Amino acid sequence: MKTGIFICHCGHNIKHTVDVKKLSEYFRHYPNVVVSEDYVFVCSEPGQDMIRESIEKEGLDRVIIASCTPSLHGEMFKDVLKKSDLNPFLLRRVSIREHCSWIGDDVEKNTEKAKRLILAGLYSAAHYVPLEEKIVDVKKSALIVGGGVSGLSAAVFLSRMGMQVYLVEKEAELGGHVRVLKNIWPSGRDGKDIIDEMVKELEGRRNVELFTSTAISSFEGFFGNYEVTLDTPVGEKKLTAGGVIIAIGFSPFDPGTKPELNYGKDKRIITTLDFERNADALQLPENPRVAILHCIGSRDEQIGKPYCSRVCCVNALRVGDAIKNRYGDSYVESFYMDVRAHPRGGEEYFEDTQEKGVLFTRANVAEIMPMPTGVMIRGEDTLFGETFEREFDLVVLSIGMSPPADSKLIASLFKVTLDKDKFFLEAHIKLRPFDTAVKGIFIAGSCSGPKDVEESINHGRASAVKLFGFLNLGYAYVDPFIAHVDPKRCSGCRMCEQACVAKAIKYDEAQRVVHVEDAACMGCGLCNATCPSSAISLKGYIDCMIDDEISAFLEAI
Amino acid sequence: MAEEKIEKNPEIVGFACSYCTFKASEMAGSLRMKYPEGVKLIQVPCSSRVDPAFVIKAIFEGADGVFVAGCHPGDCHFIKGNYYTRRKIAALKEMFDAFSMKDKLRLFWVSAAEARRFVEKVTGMYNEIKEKKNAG
Amino acid sequence: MAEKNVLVIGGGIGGITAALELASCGVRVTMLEEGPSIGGRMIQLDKTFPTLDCSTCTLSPKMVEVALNHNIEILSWSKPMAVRKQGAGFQVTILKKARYIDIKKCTACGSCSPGCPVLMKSEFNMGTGPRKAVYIPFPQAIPNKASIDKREDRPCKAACVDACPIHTNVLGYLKHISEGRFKDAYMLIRATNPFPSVCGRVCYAPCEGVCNRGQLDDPLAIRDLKRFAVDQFDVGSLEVPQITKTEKKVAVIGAGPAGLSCAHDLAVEGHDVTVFEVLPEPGGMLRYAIPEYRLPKEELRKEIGYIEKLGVRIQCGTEIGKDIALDTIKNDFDAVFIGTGAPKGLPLGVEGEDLAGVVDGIRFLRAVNSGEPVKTGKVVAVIGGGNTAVDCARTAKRLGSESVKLIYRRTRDEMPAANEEIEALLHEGIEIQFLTTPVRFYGEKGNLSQMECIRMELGEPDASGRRRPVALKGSEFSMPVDSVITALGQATQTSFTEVLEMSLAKSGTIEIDPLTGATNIGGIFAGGDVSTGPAYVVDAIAAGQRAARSIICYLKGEEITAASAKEKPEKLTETEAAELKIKYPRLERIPMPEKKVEERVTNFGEVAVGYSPEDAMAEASRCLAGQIEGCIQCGECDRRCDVKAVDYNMKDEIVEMEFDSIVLAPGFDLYDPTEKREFGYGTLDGVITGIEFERICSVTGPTGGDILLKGKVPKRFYFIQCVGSRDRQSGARFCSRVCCMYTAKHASIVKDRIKDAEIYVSYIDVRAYGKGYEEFYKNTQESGTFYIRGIPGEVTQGKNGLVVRVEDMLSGEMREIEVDVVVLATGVRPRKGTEELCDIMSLERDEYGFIRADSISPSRTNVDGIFVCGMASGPKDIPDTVASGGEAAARCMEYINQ
Amino acid sequence: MQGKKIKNGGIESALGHFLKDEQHLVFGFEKGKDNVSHHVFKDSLDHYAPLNPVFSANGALYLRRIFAKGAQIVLMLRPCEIRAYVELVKLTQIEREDVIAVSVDCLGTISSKEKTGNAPTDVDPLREYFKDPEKMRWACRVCRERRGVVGDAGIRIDKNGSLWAIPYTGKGETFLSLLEGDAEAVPEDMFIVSSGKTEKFQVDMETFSKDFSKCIMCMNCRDMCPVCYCIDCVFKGDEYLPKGDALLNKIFRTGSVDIPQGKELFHLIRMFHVSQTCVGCGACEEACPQGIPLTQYFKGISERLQGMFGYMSGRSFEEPIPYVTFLEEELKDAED
Repeated sequence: MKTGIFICHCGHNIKHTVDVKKLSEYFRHYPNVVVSEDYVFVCSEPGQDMIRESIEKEGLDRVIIASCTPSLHGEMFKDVLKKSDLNPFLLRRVSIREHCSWIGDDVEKNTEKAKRLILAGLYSAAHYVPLEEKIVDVKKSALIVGGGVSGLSAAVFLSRMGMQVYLVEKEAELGGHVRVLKNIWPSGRDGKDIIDEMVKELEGRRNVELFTSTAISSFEGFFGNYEVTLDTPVGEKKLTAGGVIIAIGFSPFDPGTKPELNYGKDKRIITTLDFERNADALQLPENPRVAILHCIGSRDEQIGKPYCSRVCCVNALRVGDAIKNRYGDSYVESFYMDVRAHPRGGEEYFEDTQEKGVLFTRANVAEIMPMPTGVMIRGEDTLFGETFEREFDLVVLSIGMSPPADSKLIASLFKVTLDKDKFFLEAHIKLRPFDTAVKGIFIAGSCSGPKDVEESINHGRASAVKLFGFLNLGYAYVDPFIAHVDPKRCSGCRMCEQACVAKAIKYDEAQRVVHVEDAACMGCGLCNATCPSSAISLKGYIDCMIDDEISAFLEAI
Repeated sequence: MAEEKIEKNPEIVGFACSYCTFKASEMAGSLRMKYPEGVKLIQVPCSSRVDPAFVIKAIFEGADGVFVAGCHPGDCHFIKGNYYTRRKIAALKEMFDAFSMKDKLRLFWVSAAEARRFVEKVTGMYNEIKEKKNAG
Repeated sequence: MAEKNVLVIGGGIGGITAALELASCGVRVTMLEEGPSIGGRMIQLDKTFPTLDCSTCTLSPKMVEVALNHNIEILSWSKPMAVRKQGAGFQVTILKKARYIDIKKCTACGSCSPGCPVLMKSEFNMGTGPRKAVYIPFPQAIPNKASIDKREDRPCKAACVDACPIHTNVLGYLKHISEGRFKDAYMLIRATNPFPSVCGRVCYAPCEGVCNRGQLDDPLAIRDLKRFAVDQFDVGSLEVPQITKTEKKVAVIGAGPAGLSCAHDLAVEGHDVTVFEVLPEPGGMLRYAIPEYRLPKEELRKEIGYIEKLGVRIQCGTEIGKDIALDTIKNDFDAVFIGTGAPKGLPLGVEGEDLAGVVDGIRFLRAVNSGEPVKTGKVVAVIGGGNTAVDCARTAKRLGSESVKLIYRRTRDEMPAANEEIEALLHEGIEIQFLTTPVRFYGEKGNLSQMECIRMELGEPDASGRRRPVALKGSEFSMPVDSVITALGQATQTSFTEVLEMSLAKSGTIEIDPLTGATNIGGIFAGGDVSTGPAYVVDAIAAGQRAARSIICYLKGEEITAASAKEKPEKLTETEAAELKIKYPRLERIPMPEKKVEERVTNFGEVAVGYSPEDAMAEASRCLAGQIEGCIQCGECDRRCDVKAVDYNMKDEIVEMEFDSIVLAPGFDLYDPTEKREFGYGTLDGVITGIEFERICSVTGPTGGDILLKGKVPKRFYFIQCVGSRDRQSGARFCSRVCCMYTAKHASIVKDRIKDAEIYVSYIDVRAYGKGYEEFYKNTQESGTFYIRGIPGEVTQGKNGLVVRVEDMLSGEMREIEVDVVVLATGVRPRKGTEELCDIMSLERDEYGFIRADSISPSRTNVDGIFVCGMASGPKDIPDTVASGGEAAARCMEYINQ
Repeated sequence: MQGKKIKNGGIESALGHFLKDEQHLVFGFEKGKDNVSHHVFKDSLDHYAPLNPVFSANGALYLRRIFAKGAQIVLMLRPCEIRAYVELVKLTQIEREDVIAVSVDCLGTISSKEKTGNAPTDVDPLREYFKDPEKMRWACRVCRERRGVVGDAGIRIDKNGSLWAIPYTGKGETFLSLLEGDAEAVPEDMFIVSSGKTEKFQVDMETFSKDFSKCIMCMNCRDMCPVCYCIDCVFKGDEYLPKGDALLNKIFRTGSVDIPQGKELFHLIRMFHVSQTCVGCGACEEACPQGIPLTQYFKGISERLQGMFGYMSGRSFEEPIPYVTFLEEELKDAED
């Protein structure tokens, strides 16, 4: 083994508190070290040249750079190795700046620590092997689960980009909840038009297959090559998809589960969804009295729905606005906790609705009682602290969104996780809202939490572009730092398989050992730490590397 | 002449996950925060990579203390890794407790921004162990 | 698919998302960022709601991803100037503002910033803390390179720096003093000068002579300000830097300013230095020639003490050539520096010079400065017109002589002594007899009694350019004197060099390469008076430093190179001066106070008293360089940069690029609540905005993550929501969508860090609409934050804090709550420059100035091919911004693949 | 609870009948001339003994990697053996399809290292014999589960000394169907009502080092441990116990290395590896030629570590091994 050690002064940053000369001198005589130099800026052009020359002249097969923290200049130094035809993964960076020269002032102690840190790099690098960024073939096709507005927008985008699209909808008709919305706020468009436009485009494309009344009966395989079996009305259909978008939407909250609302027992008590569907058919007196109740099935811990459904305040405003537009002299009162008119234009809409005469009462409604003359609402006004009873001709319940009825089923089929409310869980709630823990499986729309139409379209397209980015080349790079199984050592206990978050480990029934699907592995190393015989190991962080680093820190020298 | 007491400095080995704690340690360095040089870090992609065997090995190689540090629960870059870490390291701590050496092993959650917290945690650990070591 | 190019404007999370998505789809992305680093607003956040995970943790990997992505090119400090549609694509004119740092060379080592004397408000910290003019905005910056915030050209030519033999950073230390950072000023002076307290007193200040302000009114009192900075700091408390020792030994001969400066620089480099001095104490002329009233010995001792602290050994009482031979030294040491000065006084060469009562000025001063009992007569004549002559005369006066006269053969105009010294002399009642020279001394019993002089007149100029004095025949006259002190100049004493056959000039000075200090003998260097003949302190220091630099190279075995040639001090042209005169009205120099004559002539106490801090700041702020905002090009960063990445002459660039589509993500600003007088922002201490509070909480912020206001931990907090949102008065009817949640986040951060904090939140509606938000809000409420429905009427200063008057709409009662901090949850506004951006792209804006976007396809603008994402089209939280970034990327992909 | 009271010779005749099938096997104990030992019965159940008073090894050890297709095996073993079997099933080391695991109440055992001839083998004399608990192995005295309540079915001994067969799973029902008679309510009170309890294990490193100083690193303890299932042990590699060149390297680097090296390391790492699966049977100690009190340590540690997660090895087929699962809200005080 021929190791080259390059110790950076970083101007004064390292040299100031670390005796770099002493270090380079020390390692110059160390076994297997053929070059040990210190230099003012190893990262500068001449510094890089020095490394390149040493590799070429001395035939180095390991390069250790002791300088700033590895996250800086990492790629640059790798390039230096590449340019000298040395595998870039034979580079070891040792941080003697952030982790040594900057954290203490004592030159002697720092130099000793730096020596140990470099030694750890040296020991560890001895176990390095050349690694390659592998390439796996991926199918340029997508399975989209759910034919609502999110799924359809994803499908439209992907089909326009030339991908093969399979869209599966369990209902007979595409379009989901949006299809019934007659007047979508704020654009005022008819939901049916939006849906029909998208469906028409999809139907006209050769690279799209739409499956309605269809269920997914099995889902196997890994990122880039998922094997899917569909249960269609015309029989079983097998297909291969490179990636998946789950866009199965939501279930409207069923107010029937709250008996005090008396929903379903009196036709004068309806939901916002009922109102959207049948507003024209409603039979109301001349100057109707209408009550609108916010937060039905939301912000309600008692029924296990502690979350805010995000869209219902605006839905409630829509109802108030519509009634006021139709019956100028109506009495419309909205009972709310907070008016969350947050979307773009929402606040203005809220103000306009108030100006049109809709009353907003901050209240807790205790009961809704159908009476012969009207529906009685009893509650407490939380601003004035008074209880009230008022009679209305119509009560509209602004219902929230519940997780899709089959979220559990779909989650277990695709081995992805649900959150505590049974919506789908994002890999990161803010920065990776479309990813799941499983590579190549994305989520979009309301299935990960309540969203309005605009947001759902947004989501559909955004998750689609993400999927497209993964698959568009027809191949994908695999990070080299992934787990690897030595089948001779594997006992097949499947502990790693159970623990693996990415679901990248697969058990081979015949051989009774596991193997790793390279493309799916995230490289966390949990499997390695779980395996008692380390038959599965994480490349770049194998046991002997870490064990030797420990030794380097501690053993007598 | 009174014998001069030689102060014994402990050796602490820390396992730090790349995404949170190691980042915090980088920031601690770049903010020129000070902590004892007896604290040395081994970078792992995720705290869940830490095999309890590493900890045991470090102790038998002569470390006075070992810590495992990762992202706060729920913030793992690998989504769930640190929940497994928590189970394993908690169990190992229980085992260390049975051997009356509980204070040698610690588990920290330090996010990438918590440079200060990182320094406080490691310095606190170092000082406590140092005190014990020098007490006899 | 042919390669497509997309321009993404804005490097915040929206732009980052769009860029990464596009890049992953194989598109070449150019990302324009107006500032020095991408990261946008999100990187400024301490934590993000509702998970309270740290913003840096989540965002910085994304930023790194952008930096590493081969399909993305980041242009920082850049913005579009013009956009023209060209077919389906766009031609864009981009302004790349000069960074003044070569990013190819910069290694982000951070050495530059600490030295920079210009403090500016940190944009990253929202002005809650300062940053330097040369800076890396935050540790995770991408690109991780320094930038210099140079906004205008310096009005003056910094002639002072060029005039100074050691290139003292005059601009820099004046800037520090003008802003009250006296210690920083001192350290900056110290960086290039091991004898600040000496130069602050006795330097001949060539800087002042060329000071460009002198062309407008008066030159700056540069030396006196140096003296002021020095007085603010005790050299004794200066910490010795960490030095890595080398194995090399260097001998320095002569402990004068040249030798000690050389020793200083060599010691810092880690060399083992021994200084040999013939006299009993180190300091050379500084110690033995300059009188106490000009340079107190104690000051000098401190400066030398520090050099000793660096590890330099000073061996006094050792004469080279007598106690040790030069060749022995050459053999025992790896290198040698000779700085023995010019210790011999020149004889007058007239009859009677050997009489008792006629003394050589140098010897006279040395005796006085050594504390030997020196007696001068009642009537004293000092011969000469230089500083030494003046020193001798003033010293004689202080020793009690009744009449002291200076005899000079030319006129006042030709006197080489410093003008203010002559002024002081006259002030102290010493007469000068010009155009006179002694020709003979008479004595009785070997003691001086009379001096015969001759009158002179000025003839043709001589080689030095001064008019040669010519004796007027027959003008001889006599005057009675008790003592005569001759101060006609000095000569070197270099006979000890003979053993090595060192080449000497006719005058006896050692011949050296003036750029490196090398003598004709390898390993031996020389400098200062010994090679130039008598000169000034600062020249000697420069010579010592120059030789040290050469010795360092020599010991490394490197080629000895000359330091870069000195620029000539430049004057303002007349037009420039005239323009500046208008711009900067006349301001007279503030004189440094001196002791009264009666007080000073009786003793050796220091004459100059020194500035008061107020006067010093006022005087320093006259400096023309200090009149501008941003970098003053003082050169300190350049001096500190080992890779020479600084380039003050870099020019802004304008480039033309073609793109297939454009994605806009310029982001947002926060509402400035100053106009909301009732909340007291900007007038009451303790009223801050949410984003300022965010910075105060952050580890990378000004307090390192401690919640501190004026150094104290506040206990009582009041958060006011909807400041500048849902508010017609401030022109914003819209809801800003993030303030409710960031307030809840702030409250929970406070609860977490200050356990006994008292927290109130005023709200209209709590809009916790996102995933996990409601639960987060509930938690905040349950962990002890008081939510009050209603927005306060006013915030006033009370006795023990700020008083918030608010009507609690739930209880109907009017409350007055006393708190330490009021945090205003300010709403969102379009980013400054959005209007201009829209204008050059013909984009429509909505009534609030946000970029108008389609309601169903929210990334579409009125121009086909230009898409918008993030807050630019209206308030969004982070998940919505990320979603919109993705959506914009999708639209953009469709557009460019049509 | 329903079960079947076993008539005299009921087991023998039922299982004897079961063995008629070529593919059927019974793994239990055989009464030999002067000893009782593990035995696999193939054609008949001659000399079958339900109880074995001597503990030499844990029978589950022999079951590892039984993936036979078509064979049907009935295990008639001690609860500690069945528990080890259950753990091995979770670890995919045994195909559960092929096995019916019946745990038989254990009245206690003596060590194989003792004179074994004088311990009785039948239920009643054995009950009498172990009235003095000092005669039992320490592992049995403090056994967490001596009742036949684990596996697919159990054989319990009631107060009168009669045997009862009780099913716990579908497979248990199959076993029960082999027995004659009808199911009836099982009496509430059995002979063994509860199990032993160890005190919370506490030791210090000094004692530990002393106890293990005799270790010769023969690794018999590992080899005889029923749940130490790895095909390839980490201690075969050089990571923890350098050998050959790796050892030489270490010696050159550090000056000297104790031989045999890494005793403590070996035992502590193994202790952690089996911490969730150890059934406390004491097979390791039986195997130790040096008489190291291994059971104390391994049982002590594993009970503490299992207790943290409310886990008990071998109690159920469904409980996942704690290290491969987690709860988001747990171990709040784990962080320092």
